[in-house]
Amino acid sequence: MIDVYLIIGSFILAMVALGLIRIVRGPDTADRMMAAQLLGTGGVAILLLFSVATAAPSIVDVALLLALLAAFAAVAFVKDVPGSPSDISGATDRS
Amino acid sequence: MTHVIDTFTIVMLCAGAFFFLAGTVGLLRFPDSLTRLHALTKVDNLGLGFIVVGLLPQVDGLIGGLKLILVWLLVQLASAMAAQLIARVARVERRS
Amino acid sequence: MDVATIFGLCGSALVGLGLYGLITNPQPLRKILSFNLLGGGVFMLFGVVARRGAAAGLGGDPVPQALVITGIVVAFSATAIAVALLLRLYKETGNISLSPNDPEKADTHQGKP
Amino acid sequence: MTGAILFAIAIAALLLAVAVWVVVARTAFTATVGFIVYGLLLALVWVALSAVDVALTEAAIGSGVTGMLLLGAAAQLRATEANVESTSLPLKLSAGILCVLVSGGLAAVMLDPPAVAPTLAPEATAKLSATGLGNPVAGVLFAYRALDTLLEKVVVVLALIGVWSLTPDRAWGGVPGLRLYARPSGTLTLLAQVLPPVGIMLGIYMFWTGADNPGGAFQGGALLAAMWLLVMVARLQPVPPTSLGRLRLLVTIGPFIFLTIGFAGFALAGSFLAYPIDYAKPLIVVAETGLTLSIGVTLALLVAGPAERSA
Repeated sequence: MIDVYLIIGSFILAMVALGLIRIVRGPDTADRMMAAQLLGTGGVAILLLFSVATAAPSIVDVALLLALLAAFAAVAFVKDVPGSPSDISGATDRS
Repeated sequence: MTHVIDTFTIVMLCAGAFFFLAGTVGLLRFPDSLTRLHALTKVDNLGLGFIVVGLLPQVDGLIGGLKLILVWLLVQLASAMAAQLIARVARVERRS
Repeated sequence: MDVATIFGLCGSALVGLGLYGLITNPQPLRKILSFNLLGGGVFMLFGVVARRGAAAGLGGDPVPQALVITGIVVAFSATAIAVALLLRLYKETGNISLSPNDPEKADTHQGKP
Repeated sequence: MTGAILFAIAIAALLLAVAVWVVVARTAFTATVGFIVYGLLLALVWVALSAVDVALTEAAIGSGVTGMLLLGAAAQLRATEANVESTSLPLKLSAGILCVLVSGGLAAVMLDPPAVAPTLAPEATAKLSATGLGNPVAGVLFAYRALDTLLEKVVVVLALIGVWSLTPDRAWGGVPGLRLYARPSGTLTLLAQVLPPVGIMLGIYMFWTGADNPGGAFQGGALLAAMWLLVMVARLQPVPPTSLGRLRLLVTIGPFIFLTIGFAGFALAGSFLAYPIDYAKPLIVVAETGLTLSIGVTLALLVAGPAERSA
């Protein structure tokens, strides 16, 4: 049963790795963000599988942390996207 | 009894893995950003959802199960918000 | 071939890659990124040593693990200082080159009152 | 355990591919995105190496504060990328040879481990019960190597002093130049309202469970830092001026409490940072409470950077 979890985990990792091609190829920033989002979700799934496979419930905490910070990373990302309406330049808008 | 539970887990995990496959294929093959976003959100709710459902009978204790569900809910929240932000970026990029 | 050895080899390769990026990338921000790649590789080697030292019912030796946690904190602090220095240099001179005989840098200096 | 080997090989290969991409990517912005991905994969590696405490730290820092710090820097330096001369081929070649040698040397050491792996695990667990802690890593951090941990927290504060010392004279004591959303959308505002309560709860849980399970002050603090940054970036709370007294108190209170407990050790237990035997755990928890707060505030301020305009 342990091998089943790890093999499914490896499969999800492979899928995520393929999705990462979108980060390299783009073409748009939105596509890169999606690949990063896929990686975040895939990472959470892999951690949950790992937690059950190794009977280590504390790994679920890592998954919780990752799920929470994935949204934070998306915010940081959009903030600095070139040319998006959120992109502020220099000290023009600091009121 | 454990055989039945294990079979259920394996079926659910395979279903989850299938949605990861579908999401990746969609992300790579769909023609534009918004359709790719559609594929991605299926991974977030169904892919991870099936995996959580599959793992639920394998964790012991109520707290462990609740934590798994909490992880899934958190990903739902985060992915719904992130999808909005991504769609906004995609719209801006399409215009420019 | 066990899990620890695989990550040992991966960590070794990461150290080399980070070092290469640190030497060859001309932009300071890219050098900071490469330095952090290198650091990640070194931490991973610590993790491998910890994993091999698994004993007393633990999955790994807690001493190297604690060292790595301290290391990650210090690496972040150093990165934050490096980034702040870089941004200040850019705001001061309009340039990020550290080379003393960079013609563009001389230009920006003359351009300023 | 063929599954574990398969998984290890898959993740190692992916990690190397991402690292190559960080080095060769065309723009600093995409390289930074690659670096965040690298951090996330590292967290998976730490789980595979049974170092869950380290995995938590890497996930909390890598996807949180480091990402925002580096993405912000890359965005501000975008204009400088066009006019950099590339490195000459001979330099690239010689650097490549050097790096292959370094990697090869390390790999040779890794492939030839000592017959009996050195370990301090038995020593670390032997006296753990005396501290009242269940997590051996927390035991190492707060009992056996408490001085290192104290110095590490001081380093974080010193780093903040270093960053603040880069403030231009006219802006001293002013507001840091954290890049904010010019016009926060409804989605962002909602996210910044819903996520922090969950994040703060998880941060406190991280610190509390750290005594017996993987977790601790640093992981909790890093999470608190991310939540505070989220609220500021979405303009729900103003970025505080660096001269604010309460802010400086929060930055220093953790190291101060830890140091006080350290000196009290002279009187109560005979040496610096020694804990009286019956009060070890309560004292460690008090120190960790202060440190969690201080780390959260300090990490967020490190990302916010030096003051840029007067208050």
